[in-house]
Amino acid sequence: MSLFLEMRDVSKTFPGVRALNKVDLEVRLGEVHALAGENGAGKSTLMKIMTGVYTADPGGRILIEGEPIVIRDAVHARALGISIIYQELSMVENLTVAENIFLAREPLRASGFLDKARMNREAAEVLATLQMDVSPVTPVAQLSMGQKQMIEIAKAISYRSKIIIMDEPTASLSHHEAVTLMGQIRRLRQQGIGIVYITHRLDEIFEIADRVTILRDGSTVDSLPIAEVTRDILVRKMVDRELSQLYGKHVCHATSEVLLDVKGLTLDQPRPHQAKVKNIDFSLYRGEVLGFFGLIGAGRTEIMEMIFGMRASTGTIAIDGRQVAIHEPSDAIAHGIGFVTEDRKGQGLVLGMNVRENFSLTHLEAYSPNFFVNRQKETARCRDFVKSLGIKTPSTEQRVVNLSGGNQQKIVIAKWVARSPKILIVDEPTRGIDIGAKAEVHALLARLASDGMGIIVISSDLPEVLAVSDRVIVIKDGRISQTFERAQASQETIMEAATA
Amino acid sequence: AKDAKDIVIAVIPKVAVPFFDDCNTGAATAAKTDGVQYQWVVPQNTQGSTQVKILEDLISKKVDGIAISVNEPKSVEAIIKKAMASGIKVLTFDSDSPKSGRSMYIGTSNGAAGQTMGESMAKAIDGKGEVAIVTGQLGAVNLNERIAGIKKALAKYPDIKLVATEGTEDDLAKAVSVDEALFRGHPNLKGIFGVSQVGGPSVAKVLATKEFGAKKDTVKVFAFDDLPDTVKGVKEGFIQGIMVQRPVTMGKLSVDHLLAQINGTETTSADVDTGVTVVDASNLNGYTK
Amino acid sequence: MIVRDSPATAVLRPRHTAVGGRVSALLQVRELNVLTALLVVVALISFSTPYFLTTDNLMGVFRSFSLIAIMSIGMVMVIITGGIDLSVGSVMGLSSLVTALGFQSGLPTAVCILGGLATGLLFGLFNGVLITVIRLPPFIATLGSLSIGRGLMYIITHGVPLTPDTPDVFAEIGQGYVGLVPVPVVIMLAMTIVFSVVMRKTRFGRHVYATGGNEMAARLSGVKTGRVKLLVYMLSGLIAGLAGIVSFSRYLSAEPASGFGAELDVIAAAAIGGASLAGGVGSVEGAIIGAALAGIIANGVVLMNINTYAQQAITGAVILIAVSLDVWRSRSKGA
Amino acid sequence: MIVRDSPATAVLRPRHTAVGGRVSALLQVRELNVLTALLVVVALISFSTPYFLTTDNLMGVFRSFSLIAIMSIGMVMVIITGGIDLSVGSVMGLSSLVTALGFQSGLPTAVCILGGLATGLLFGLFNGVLITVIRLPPFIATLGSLSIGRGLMYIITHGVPLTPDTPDVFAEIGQGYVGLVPVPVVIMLAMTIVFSVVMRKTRFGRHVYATGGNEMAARLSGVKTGRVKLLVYMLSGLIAGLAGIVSFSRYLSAEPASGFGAELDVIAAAAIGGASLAGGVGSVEGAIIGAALAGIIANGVVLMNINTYAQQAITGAVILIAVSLDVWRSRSKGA
Ligand SMILES: Nc1ncnc2c1ncn2[C@@H]1O[C@H](COP(=O)(O)OP(=O)(O)OP(=O)(O)O)[C@@H](O)[C@H]1O
Ligand SMILES: Nc1ncnc2c1ncn2[C@@H]1O[C@H](COP(=O)(O)OP(=O)(O)OP(=O)(O)O)[C@@H](O)[C@H]1O
Ligand SMILES: [Mg+2]
Ligand SMILES: [Mg+2]
Repeated sequence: MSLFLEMRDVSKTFPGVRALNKVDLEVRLGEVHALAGENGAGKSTLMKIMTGVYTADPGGRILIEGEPIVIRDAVHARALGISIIYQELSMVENLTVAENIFLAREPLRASGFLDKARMNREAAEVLATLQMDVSPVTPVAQLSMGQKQMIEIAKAISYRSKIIIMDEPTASLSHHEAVTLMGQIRRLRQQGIGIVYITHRLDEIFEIADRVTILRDGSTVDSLPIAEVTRDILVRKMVDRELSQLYGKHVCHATSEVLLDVKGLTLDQPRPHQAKVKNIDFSLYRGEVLGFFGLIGAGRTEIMEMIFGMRASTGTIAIDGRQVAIHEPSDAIAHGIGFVTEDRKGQGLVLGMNVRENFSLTHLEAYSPNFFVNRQKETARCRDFVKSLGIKTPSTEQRVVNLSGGNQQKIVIAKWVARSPKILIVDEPTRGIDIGAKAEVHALLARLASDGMGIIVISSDLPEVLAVSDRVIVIKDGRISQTFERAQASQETIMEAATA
Repeated sequence: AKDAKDIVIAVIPKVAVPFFDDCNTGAATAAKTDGVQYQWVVPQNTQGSTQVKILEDLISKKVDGIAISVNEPKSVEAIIKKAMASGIKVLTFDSDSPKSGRSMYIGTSNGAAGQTMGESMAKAIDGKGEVAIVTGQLGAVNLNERIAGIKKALAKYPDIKLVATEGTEDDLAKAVSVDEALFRGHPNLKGIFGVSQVGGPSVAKVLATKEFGAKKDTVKVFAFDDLPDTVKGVKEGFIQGIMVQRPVTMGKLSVDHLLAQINGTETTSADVDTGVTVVDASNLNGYTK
Repeated sequence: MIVRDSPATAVLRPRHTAVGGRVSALLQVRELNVLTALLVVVALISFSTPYFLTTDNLMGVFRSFSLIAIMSIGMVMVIITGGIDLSVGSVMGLSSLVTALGFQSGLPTAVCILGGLATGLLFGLFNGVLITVIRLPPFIATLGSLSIGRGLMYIITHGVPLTPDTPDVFAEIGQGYVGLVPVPVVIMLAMTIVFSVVMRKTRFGRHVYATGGNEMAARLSGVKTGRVKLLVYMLSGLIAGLAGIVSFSRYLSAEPASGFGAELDVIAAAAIGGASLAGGVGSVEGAIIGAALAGIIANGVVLMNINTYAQQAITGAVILIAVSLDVWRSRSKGA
Repeated sequence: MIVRDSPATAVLRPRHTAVGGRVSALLQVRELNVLTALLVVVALISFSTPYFLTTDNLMGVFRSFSLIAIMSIGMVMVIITGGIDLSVGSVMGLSSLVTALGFQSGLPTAVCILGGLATGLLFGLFNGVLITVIRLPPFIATLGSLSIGRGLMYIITHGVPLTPDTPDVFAEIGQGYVGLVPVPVVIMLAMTIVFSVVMRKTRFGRHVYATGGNEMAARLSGVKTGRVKLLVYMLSGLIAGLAGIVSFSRYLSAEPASGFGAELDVIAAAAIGGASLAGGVGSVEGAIIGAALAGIIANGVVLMNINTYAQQAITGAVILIAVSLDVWRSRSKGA
């Protein structure tokens, strides 16, 4: 396990933010090196410096095999043997899966023209190693978040680099894909490839990592072989304070009053018999937290998109016992539904706007009884949420593009919670959120439920679903496969229902 | 010979401006009197190529006669020759393409009209002082001929200094801005030539404002074309004279001559000069177009 | 290495950093830079000709670019939503024609004005419906309206300007003064203030920015993005209609060619003032400054007696230089 | 209910679904639809006038729109990268002028032609550098070149068209025939095939689409997006230069106003043919079909003796209807 890359005294300052402060990191070949830290600790920033996307402040050094080097850009980094899966997906949506994987290194025929056949064939091979059932000629725009994430992984692996950086690769994946990924990582390690692995799922660190480096507020706290750390040590080093029990004791607040009643919900498309999601019936009670579980692509998101008016559907939706017509998200919102979408970049945030503007977009009326927006009230409320959710930002005027992934996710949650809808749908709500904040989000959901809100939680993180839900609905191939009361739900029974 | 009602005559102006609307009136009336079919095809811009396309379309349609006011003489030469060769009678009016082999040209000489304009100005300002030209589209051939005529006339008056020539894209709003800037940049300006249709109205409007009102007595203005606003400018004393060509006459003569050529009654054609009238306060009510 | 104006870029480099001082509190860095470019141009022209910095000339210049500036207010809102309105010039011309037709048929002044405004609003509505209901791309929808509007003008006028008699009070709109300031300039300033406040301080303004910044995210947050877009096109049409009335009142002649090609000037004003055609970015003040820059250069080249044939090339070059400086400054600051 | 052209939308609905048959293997649905619209227009015109469907007329029409079509090939590539090139009309005019100047100074034909092409390439390079190095927004950069190009023409010609004598062989480019087909049409077809293949079958083509689809992602994957953009602007300039040479050869007169306003026609052709100004979407064949649609309508109006004052309004309306049908069809299919 030879030392390949070293970072020494690396710092990075953004206007108003010191993201990294003299960080050291050593990456060895044939080793899985986990990087842990709270949201905004500087993990992604460090990786972007390693791949030439950012330039570090003067004073820091990067050495490859002992030689100092200046990494110019992503292409240069790749030439040096470093490839990365970014935390935020970066796919060209109008190109196909194969074209994305082979972008900028397309196989050519002797004539100089593209060798599409070969490209598709090789892409299919890469996809097969990840057990992905996606045609290489599918436009990426048609894939779900999880599928796109897998394509990113496939692409990074296919570069045959010496080091592969994975920035929260499993955030959008369900257990099944995560397991496949772990297998791949082991295989890569065996081939002598070094992996830098960033995740907020601590179990994964213990499952796969050989070594862990912990960042806090932009500084290295420690770097240890995995054998020397326990979960408690790790968490303490990350957050520097006592954490309440991760999954607090569950209290059920569900009443018998039906809040949302869905009957025969079916995707409306020209060829109805081919509709992927069909005949969904379920009820949500006031004060209930209803979990939705399923494998990637099972159709959970599509169900919620129909309820929220993003997709045309047939069937009936009743709220508070009255049937409602929902054609547009604004209709759903008017009927008291809120939706924390899984794709924060594409659907959740206006990246160019600041924290305050994104926060208030769902409930601007609250600050503008007439035409004008009361900026003081808006800022004050936003500050409250920034504080209570621990959103790390220099001010409410910071543009959200400049925030770390986890902090962006918290804003998406905040903007809906602040509206206090009757029904809150959260799709992968803790995607990219650190362990401390995750507990806070769970506590928040419980609190909202106790106040009488009905909450639907979609999560691919099975322990999370089990921890927060009063009831769990399992979706398989676009239908409800089974519904579990909390008492009957266990990892095994649910997995069984999702896969069998 | 064909029946009159089967004969199709097409007339192509340069572009949609009042002058050609008068031509249309003259030509349409003549066509009605003569009982022939009549088509008025207005190009959407002043580029030579646009007229070439229209000529091609008309050849495809096999019309019998075409009268055209040419935007750019050279570019239509080949296509007019082709039309003539395929048996279509072609003549030019208002603006000529001498080498195109067209049967005849009906109109005025823009150069001569410009010269008349220059002479009139020289007389009005007693042969000395600063003058400026306000034109329309910078590339327009007829306007350039008028400007050349003016310069030729002014060459005889060493004390007259042409201080500026400004384009306006034939846009009234731009013309007004340009006029204002001219008056400010050249406080001693004695005369303005409005060689395109916006020249007269724009200067009249500027001189009617409080700010430039005092210049009404010191600045002499000559313009082209009898737009209502230009005529009004003469009435109100802002404009000293308008060069008026005879568009209605041109339209009428074009149709008449084409018909005669089609019917074979006119075998040799000679150019027709329709002349220019200088319209001023004295003859404002009694000139023919 | 880094691209302008793509949201992804912004991840790498913030473009609007705060700068001290009062003015900057009001204007973003981007506008400040164009303003600097404008002041440099003004200084250069003033040095080369004594006629420039006179109240009369300045007021004249302001009045000259006021029509473009007024229309650029509607345009910048459209552009911020990520759209474009190519029909403004055409709508301005048609509105001035409709007003003139009103006077020609002897209708009362108020009715004629309403007619002009209604024309603008109708075209805006037409654009908006094509874009939000039929879902045509804005470029094609408004290009269609441009052709239809201009075609209607030719059909109505046959190329002959309409110059009906009008009451003196009507002429005040385009030709009158409030103190030393021409009425069109007053209208421009009033509109600037009103729409600047609308864009900065109201819910509607926020929704316009959100729609252009990320339409999907805005819609999922409950913003009726279709309605927002419909509204900005209607506003743009209405404002172009207003410009048409001011134009007719100023020249008392409805020209068939009036407003021809103005769309490019209007879009350029917004773009020079910092609006990004990708949407989400831009400001009303910026657009006005952009219109002023172009207008002042046009005045300067005539005052400085630059050869008329060279004027267009010089105008183009000066604008390129001005905006390049602006881009260069905000880059070196933001980096 | 769902927005067009935003990548986020595409998540919800695939826009290009495959359709059976041979043609569709070559053309995407979007182009097929515009082609249908085109055929309907052709059918309507053929029924109303016997002069339309004659070889002479058809070849004439093809030749008429060939210049716009040729330039639309360069434009569509620029648009696919997410840019725009407003300077094409101006560059075409200037190139035709430079060619004419060459003949006037008695240079050999080959040199004159090279001069015209070089002019186009130089302007393209200028645009590309402004956009990729100085990072001006494409709209402003190419608007500046438009002004500079047109200004240069006025400075050189003083508004007088240049009509030098040219050897007969040169006139063949614009006026000659290959069999029954005019040479400009042959050039158009050859260019269409070449660039269609380039866009579909080469790495460069992929990179053009990738740059427009997500510039940041493309760059991070190793696409030299700056170079791609520089290249498409240079190509667009070069192609406009070629159009200028064809134009001069056809009319043997280099007019100062030549190409004036052509940019809107060229952009419209690309947009009607399915290119999205947001980038990432479009095709060469689509642009040619778009140019044909506008060209055929103009011809039909003259042949059918429709009031020419109404031509513009009719063209606008027909294009709106055609594209609406197209959008409506691809929506009902894709949903
Ligand atoms: N472009 C930027 N401009 C300003 N601040 C930035 C920028 N990028 C990152 N930051 C700040 O730097 C800090 C570190 O961010 P980074 O994205 O590295 O965190 P992270 O450890 O990856 O967090 P997460 O777990 O949420 O992904 C954060 O406070 C963030 O707000
Ligand atoms: N625009 C689209 N066109 C075609 N198929 C789509 C489209 N969007 C999603 N799908 C497919 O629909 C299926 C359901 O996707 P959805 O996002 O609803 O699943 P999910 O259960 O939420 O899973 P996850 O989000 O974990 O991937 C997936 O197989 C996905 O590939
Ligand atoms: Mg991160
Ligand atoms: Mg999902």
